[in-house]
Amino acid sequence: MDDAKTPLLDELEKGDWPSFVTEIKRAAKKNKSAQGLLEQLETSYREKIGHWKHGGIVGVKGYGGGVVGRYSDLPDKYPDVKEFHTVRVCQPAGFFYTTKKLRQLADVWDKYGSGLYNMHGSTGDIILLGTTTANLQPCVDELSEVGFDLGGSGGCLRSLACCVGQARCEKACIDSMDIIRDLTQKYQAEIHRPAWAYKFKIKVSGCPNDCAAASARSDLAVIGVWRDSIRIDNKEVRKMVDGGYDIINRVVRKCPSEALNYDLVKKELTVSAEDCVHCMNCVNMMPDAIAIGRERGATLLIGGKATVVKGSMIGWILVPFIKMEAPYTEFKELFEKITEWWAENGKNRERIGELIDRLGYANFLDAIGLKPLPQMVRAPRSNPYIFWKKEEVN
Amino acid sequence: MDDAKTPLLDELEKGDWPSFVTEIKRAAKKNKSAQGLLEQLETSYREKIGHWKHGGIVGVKGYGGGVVGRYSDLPDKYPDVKEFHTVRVCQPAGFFYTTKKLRQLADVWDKYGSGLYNMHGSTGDIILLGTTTANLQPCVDELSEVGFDLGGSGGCLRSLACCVGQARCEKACIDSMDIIRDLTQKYQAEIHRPAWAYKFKIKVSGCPNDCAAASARSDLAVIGVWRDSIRIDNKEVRKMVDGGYDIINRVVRKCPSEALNYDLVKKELTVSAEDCVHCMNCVNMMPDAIAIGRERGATLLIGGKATVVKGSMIGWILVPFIKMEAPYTEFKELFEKITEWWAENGKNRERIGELIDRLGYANFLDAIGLKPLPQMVRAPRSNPYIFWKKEEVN
Amino acid sequence: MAKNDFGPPDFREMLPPVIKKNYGKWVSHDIPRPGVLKHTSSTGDVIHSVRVASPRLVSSDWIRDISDIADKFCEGFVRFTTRNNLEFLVSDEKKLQPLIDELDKKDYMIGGVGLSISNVVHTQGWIHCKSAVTDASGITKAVMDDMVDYFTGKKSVPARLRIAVACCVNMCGACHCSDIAIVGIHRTIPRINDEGLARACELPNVIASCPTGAIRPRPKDKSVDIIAEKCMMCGNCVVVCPAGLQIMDPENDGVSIWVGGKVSNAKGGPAFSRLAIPYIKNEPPRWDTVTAAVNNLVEVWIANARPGERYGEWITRIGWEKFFKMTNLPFTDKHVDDFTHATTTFRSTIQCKF
Amino acid sequence: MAKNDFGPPDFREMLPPVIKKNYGKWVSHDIPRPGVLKHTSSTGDVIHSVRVASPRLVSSDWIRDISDIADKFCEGFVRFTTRNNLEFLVSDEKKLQPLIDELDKKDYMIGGVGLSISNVVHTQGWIHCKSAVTDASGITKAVMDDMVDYFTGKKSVPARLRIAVACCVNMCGACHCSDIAIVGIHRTIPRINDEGLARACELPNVIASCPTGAIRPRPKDKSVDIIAEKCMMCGNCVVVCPAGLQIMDPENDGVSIWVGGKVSNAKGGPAFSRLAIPYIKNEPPRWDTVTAAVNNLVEVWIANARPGERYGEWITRIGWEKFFKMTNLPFTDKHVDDFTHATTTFRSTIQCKF
Ligand code: SRM
Ligand code: SRM
Ligand code: SRM
Ligand code: SRM
Ligand code: SF4
Ligand code: SF4
Ligand code: SF4
Ligand code: SF4
Ligand code: SF4
Ligand code: SF4
Ligand code: SF4
Ligand code: SF4
Repeated sequence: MDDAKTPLLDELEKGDWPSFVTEIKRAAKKNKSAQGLLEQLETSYREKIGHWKHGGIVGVKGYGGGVVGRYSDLPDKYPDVKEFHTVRVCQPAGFFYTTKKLRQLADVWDKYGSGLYNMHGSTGDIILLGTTTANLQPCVDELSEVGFDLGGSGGCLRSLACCVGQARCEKACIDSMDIIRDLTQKYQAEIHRPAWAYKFKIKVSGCPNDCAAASARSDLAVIGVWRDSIRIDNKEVRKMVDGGYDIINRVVRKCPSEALNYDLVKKELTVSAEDCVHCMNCVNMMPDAIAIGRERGATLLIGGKATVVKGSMIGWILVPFIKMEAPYTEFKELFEKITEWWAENGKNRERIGELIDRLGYANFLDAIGLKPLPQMVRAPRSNPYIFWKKEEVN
Repeated sequence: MDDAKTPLLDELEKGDWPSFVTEIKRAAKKNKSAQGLLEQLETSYREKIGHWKHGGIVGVKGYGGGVVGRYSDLPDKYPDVKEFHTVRVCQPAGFFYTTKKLRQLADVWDKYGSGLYNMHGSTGDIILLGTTTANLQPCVDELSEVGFDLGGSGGCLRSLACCVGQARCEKACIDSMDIIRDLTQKYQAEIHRPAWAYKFKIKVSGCPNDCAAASARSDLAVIGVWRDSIRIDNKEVRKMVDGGYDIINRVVRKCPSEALNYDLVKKELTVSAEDCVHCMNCVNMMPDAIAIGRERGATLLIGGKATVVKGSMIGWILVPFIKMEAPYTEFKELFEKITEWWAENGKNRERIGELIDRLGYANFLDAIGLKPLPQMVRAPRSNPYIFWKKEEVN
Repeated sequence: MAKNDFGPPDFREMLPPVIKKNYGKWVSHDIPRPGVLKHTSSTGDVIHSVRVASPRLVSSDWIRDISDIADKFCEGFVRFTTRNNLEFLVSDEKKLQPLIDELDKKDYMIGGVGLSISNVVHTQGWIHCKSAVTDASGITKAVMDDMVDYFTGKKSVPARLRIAVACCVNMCGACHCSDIAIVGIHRTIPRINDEGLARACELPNVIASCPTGAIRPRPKDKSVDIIAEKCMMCGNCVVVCPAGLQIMDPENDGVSIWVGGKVSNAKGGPAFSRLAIPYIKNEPPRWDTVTAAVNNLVEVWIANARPGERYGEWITRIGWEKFFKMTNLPFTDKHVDDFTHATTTFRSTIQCKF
Repeated sequence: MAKNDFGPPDFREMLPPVIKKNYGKWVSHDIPRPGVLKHTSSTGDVIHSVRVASPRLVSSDWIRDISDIADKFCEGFVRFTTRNNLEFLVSDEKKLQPLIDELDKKDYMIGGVGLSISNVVHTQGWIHCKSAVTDASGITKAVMDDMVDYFTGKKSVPARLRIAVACCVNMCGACHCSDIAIVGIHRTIPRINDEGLARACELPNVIASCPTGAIRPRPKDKSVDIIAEKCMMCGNCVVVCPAGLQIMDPENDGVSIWVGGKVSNAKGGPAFSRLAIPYIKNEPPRWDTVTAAVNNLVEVWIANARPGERYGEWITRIGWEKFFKMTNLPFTDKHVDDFTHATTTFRSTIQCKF
């Protein structure tokens, strides 16, 4: 069949980087919908246009989300991808797997779906790429039997994600994986049954390096930090400097708050702990000589999101320092107050950051019972347009 | 008379700083309206409220502005300031005076007004504080006889102002005073007969120190600059360094663009001219050792203004470098294009900066025939909300 | 018949001969003593400028007084600075000391040069403006009485410090870009006079004047309502419709204090002043609380800034959290921006000091 | 009967024993060879992680393949990174070289560690999304083919460089904060299908969806009009009303390229990516122009940045005017912001390079 030829996509099997086309072809050998995908995709490449559309709402029993419905707009030409819904399966925290679990997953998906995956989606889910409406329920049922539950989609708490944290990183100030695990278990209802006007995302990074990119893409970011002092081992410092390391230009002058001082005579690095803003640079640059502090917790940032509608936002400080110890009660209470206020006041498709922008950060803080702090702002307001409440004046 | 006592204002004659109350009292000895002002002001101090209001529009023949009408809201109590209009008299460029001119001014004002002045108003005018409607015309007539003309008020080009520039400053890259003089003469009609929807201000500073505060408070700021290289006299540098001057911390590390290098061995300061952003700091810090370049002109900034309505704006780069040589033709053409576009598109009480904000800087540039340049922005856009014109696409 | 449109006196006729001769030829300057500038020309000529404080609001007597002095020592020339100081320009160095002696004798205050706190740029206040929420001249006098030693150079400052005072949020001056700015503010919403509004104001203009959309029409009265929660007391509607709206409130009006702005491009570029103290009540005649607050702001800066470090530069280095701690000022909901660009002022990084 | 709401597999059951034992006890790491991390615990234990490139879109075969390898060398454990790479976790150092040999033999690509260009974070594209303006997987493949040496460590970079691709302005990923971001964009306004609109969409929702207020009702047809000058082709209305609005335009759709964003707090805090190239047309299958453009952006940075200097940090130091000069890219009207916070991006200082 001529249609089955994919000269354009074949070009993407050339080159050294692993090829997604090769993967689709491997699946296509066993699976008609994967073959359908390949063919429709070739058409997209030829026509420079996508061929997917929304259709009816699809889902599975007991869940309001977790499935993204998708239909080909060329169903007659590509009947095998007429329905091609994705299933968002919630990943284990930190993306760790036993091969047993992976194989169980593959077995179910080979049975009910395309045999294609995104490992992982940008939010963190395992994305099972493409199945029919009819197969959804049995697929999810069998997934549950091997221990996989759905992730989020729609106006819900989206699947949480985190960096590898204490599992394999010396910089982790908090147990990012356990936080995700605990919250995911606690907020199953919020994840699975969308009840809000738009999505809400939480991501956790163990330290300010933010390897989970939480501050850019979670409405509520939890970022590990310490509040005492970095620990400097000057023996190791000397070793590096004697080895020719340019400590002045790579470390001292790069400290954003001028908190570091290197005594050229004594060959001694010292820190003014109260001035350190915990940026991680010195710790990153000299991992054997400088370590994070011992009194650990997290900074919470609120409002991170992508472009739509008001433009991108990078999360800003909500709580400069919070202890994050299981069962994370303080955090949970705060999270619930935040989403309650958002649910009450938010408009359709309005993220928390946009709502705060619309109603005022100070009002939001007041509503959730937090005091305004200078750490929350880069700088205080420059315009004199201050609101005063009736009760503040005579 | 009890009313004439001013116990509150008397408190402001104490202390070492020269007292405006003393000045009002000096005038009040000879002038009833100054006495009225003193008394009404005492009332304001007692009641913590002003006592001025707008009334009918006042003016003089041939002029649409230059006078700010003012009426007491306690005319019965203070009949001498029932009408108390100010006359804005345009200052000579650079605020230089012969004592003869000052005395002539005082003679006229003693005859027709309160004998009180602001030397100078924030825009730069001589403010003659307080006269009656009836006295306006004769006052202005006699002022013109001694060589003083009105300044601007209302929707006009406001009186232009500048720093002392080449008259007494080694840093002046342009002849700020002559520019003001020339433009003021050329645009008499624009200054005197308000034809726009709001005010427009031009200020000129001879160099980036901006001693006229032009970038903050003029719609169009002209700020002198050079485009070749600062000139370093290393003999003088060495003298200062040998004298103990901390050139590294005060100069080299403070250069915002890392353009300076000091060779500790050779005791030599060098500059990477292409990296210098002309901030003036090194020139300011070492005036005997470092001088501005020789190829001089100005940077033009657009949009500076105070708070109302959209919030304050600091002017931003419109033209990175323009030669400013008499008769300033290029500048004048540009200014006229700018005000034409503004007059055509601006709403009531909308400054040029606000209009540009509303309609888009790129559209404005296009309208006045300037090419967009990276120097105009701190950084390019971060949102993907790009407008494309019909003629740009297929 | 009077002429029109002839413009101000030509500055070229206002210049002392030494300036005319050396116009554009100055090559360097120094500060031989506090309040005095000495500029040297490439021709070898020298001019001394003696800077003297002015109350800005002056009388004809004052003008004649300074003219007398200028006649005696300065060949009949005098100038004012962009911050309203007076400058006596001395061509003949021999006249410098006698001039200074005369000024001292007559109690003129010499200073404002170099590392100093120069004159305040301020506005009309209750002297002349209908919008004045406070009196700018009074505050200026009270604050500068307290700052005199920093003007004269008796005490020194790490860098120049510019104070501005504006009697309302129109900020006639450069309050929005000053090291320390004192700005009159309202704290209650405009009161509506239906009759005046109906009589004298255009409803669409009144409604459009509000930056926050807080005004809605009440057609049956040909008047408007103001939605209290949306009104941030800017007074803009009052400017547009003085007959129908009244915002002055002696009980609740007062001043706010802002810090860290500047206009020069040296090192960092121009910067906005930012809110330090949201409200201090009007306390004429000497605004003691305001004066003390400015004193505190100045002294903490002097004690902690590095040489050459302007106010905003200092705060940027130490961080706002430390600024509020060191100045012992409360940080409140008022400090958190909620106007158009609010989100750009939020701290989008974990970088902070605890 | 299936259970609901039980959550994902518990990570504690997914961890190799050495990680379980040393959880929270790691004290340092180094990079013994490109693509390999060695972490050391306070207990003295060590774990090696071998990072391998993944196409992200994988088949069941691939999953089984890597499982086989993990069974052989890694006690049956494997993990993925936040950028979709695969990590083989080796507890037994003796198995490290054999694992690497096997990976080499089977053509897996080892790298992405430390100073490298790691995997691209990208989105669905024509593979699955109805909003896709371009194909993210195809661009990723083409660009990474070109960047392979920087992934494997054969060639070195001054600092880590993160590339992201999003197929529309929704930017599902972290495009808005990436060193280099490639984003699909439209350049023509939505076309209106009156019948579909009337049938399937709520007019008020459609109108409210537009960030610029470009949509106005046309009640007689129960449809809308789009004011062309106000439409910036964001596609938001199309999401809200797919039946009535169509924006896909194969002739004019394409991608834009953005630079200088990041998320880590090291040195400077997180930063937005900013427009470098407004438009390149879609050129499937290998997007040659895009690939060349990214190559140019990367090479100029490598040649000029200081050690440790990330993309945005480099641009901040040299200034955008120099960036455009060095990369030989035109600066156009498209680069000048005109959205909500536009004025905050204008250069409010004279500081610039000519
Ligand atoms: C699958 C995924 C992309 C991928 O290839 O990885 C994805 C796919 C879609 N995203 Fe997303 N988003 C995905 C992660 C993200 C992220 C990244 C993240 O979560 O860390 C973002 C940026 C962060 C954020 O939330 O702002 C993101 C920002 C958006 C937006 C813009 C939201 C905004 O406020 O700016 C939309 C638009 C919308 O919601 O209508 C959107 C909408 C969509 C929709 C539902 C559009 C649609 O209606 O068709 C896409 C469905 C595609 C499909 O066919 O499955 N997606 N989306 C990611 C979810 C997989 C997962 O669950 O793991
Ligand atoms: C007299 C003066 C203050 C002073 O004591 O020096 C002044 C006084 C007034 N200004 Fe001003 N402005 C004065 C310089 C300024 C400046 C400074 C400057 O020009 O360098 C500014 C800030 C820069 C700017 O233009 O933005 C300034 C920004 C305003 C504004 C806010 C404009 C804005 O766009 O934000 C208003 C409000 C308005 O126009 O309605 C305003 C309005 C007013 C009015 C006309 C308010 C009114 O309707 O009563 C004041 C008249 C007071 C009176 O009784 O004379 N005045 N005004 C200054 C003019 C004297 C002169 O001609 O030399
Ligand atoms: C006389 C005056 C110009 C005029 O036309 O009247 C003037 C004159 C000089 N200025 Fe200025 N500046 C004058 C207002 C300003 C202003 C405007 C203002 O204050 O409203 C500024 C901007 C202030 C700001 O940034 O907020 C200003 C920012 C500077 C700077 C930059 C300071 C900085 O580091 O930010 C210098 C350079 C320096 O100090 O070395 C400077 C340097 C100078 C020099 C040294 C230039 C020279 O070589 O002659 C002059 C003597 C300065 C002195 O007083 O020590 N001048 N200077 C103004 C005196 C005002 C006064 O009475 O105090
Ligand atoms: C494995 C991973 C976490 C995970 O849970 O999967 C990870 C792991 C480590 N990161 Fe990361 N980072 C990982 C994604 C990130 C991300 C997120 C992203 O790229 O989307 C960031 C933020 C990137 C940004 O700013 O745009 C990130 C910013 C950092 C930084 C800060 C770099 C900087 O200077 O800005 C460091 C510190 C360093 O490099 O010294 C760091 C350092 C590290 C260290 C060295 C931490 C440690 O001591 O173990 C880990 C090995 C790094 C390496 O690959 O060389 N990691 N790291 C992620 C690997 C992704 C990949 O496959 O390439
Ligand atoms: S965010 Fe910090 S703790 Fe987490 S992996 Fe990165 S460096 Fe380690
Ligand atoms: S962590 Fe960052 S801020 Fe703190 S001392 Fe190190 S470099 Fe400086
Ligand atoms: S702006 Fe420059 S030229 Fe003008 S007085 Fe100030 S320092 Fe001199
Ligand atoms: S003028 Fe400013 S930018 Fe230029 S070299 Fe001197 S300090 Fe650096
Ligand atoms: S600041 Fe306000 S009150 Fe003061 S003069 Fe200007 S407009 Fe009038
Ligand atoms: S005072 Fe300002 S905010 Fe309040 S109603 Fe009037 S214009 Fe609107
Ligand atoms: S970026 Fe746009 S097109 Fe791509 S997956 Fe996300 S929503 Fe779909
Ligand atoms: S594409 Fe965007 S800007 Fe254009 S009409 Fe639709 S929502 Fe509005």
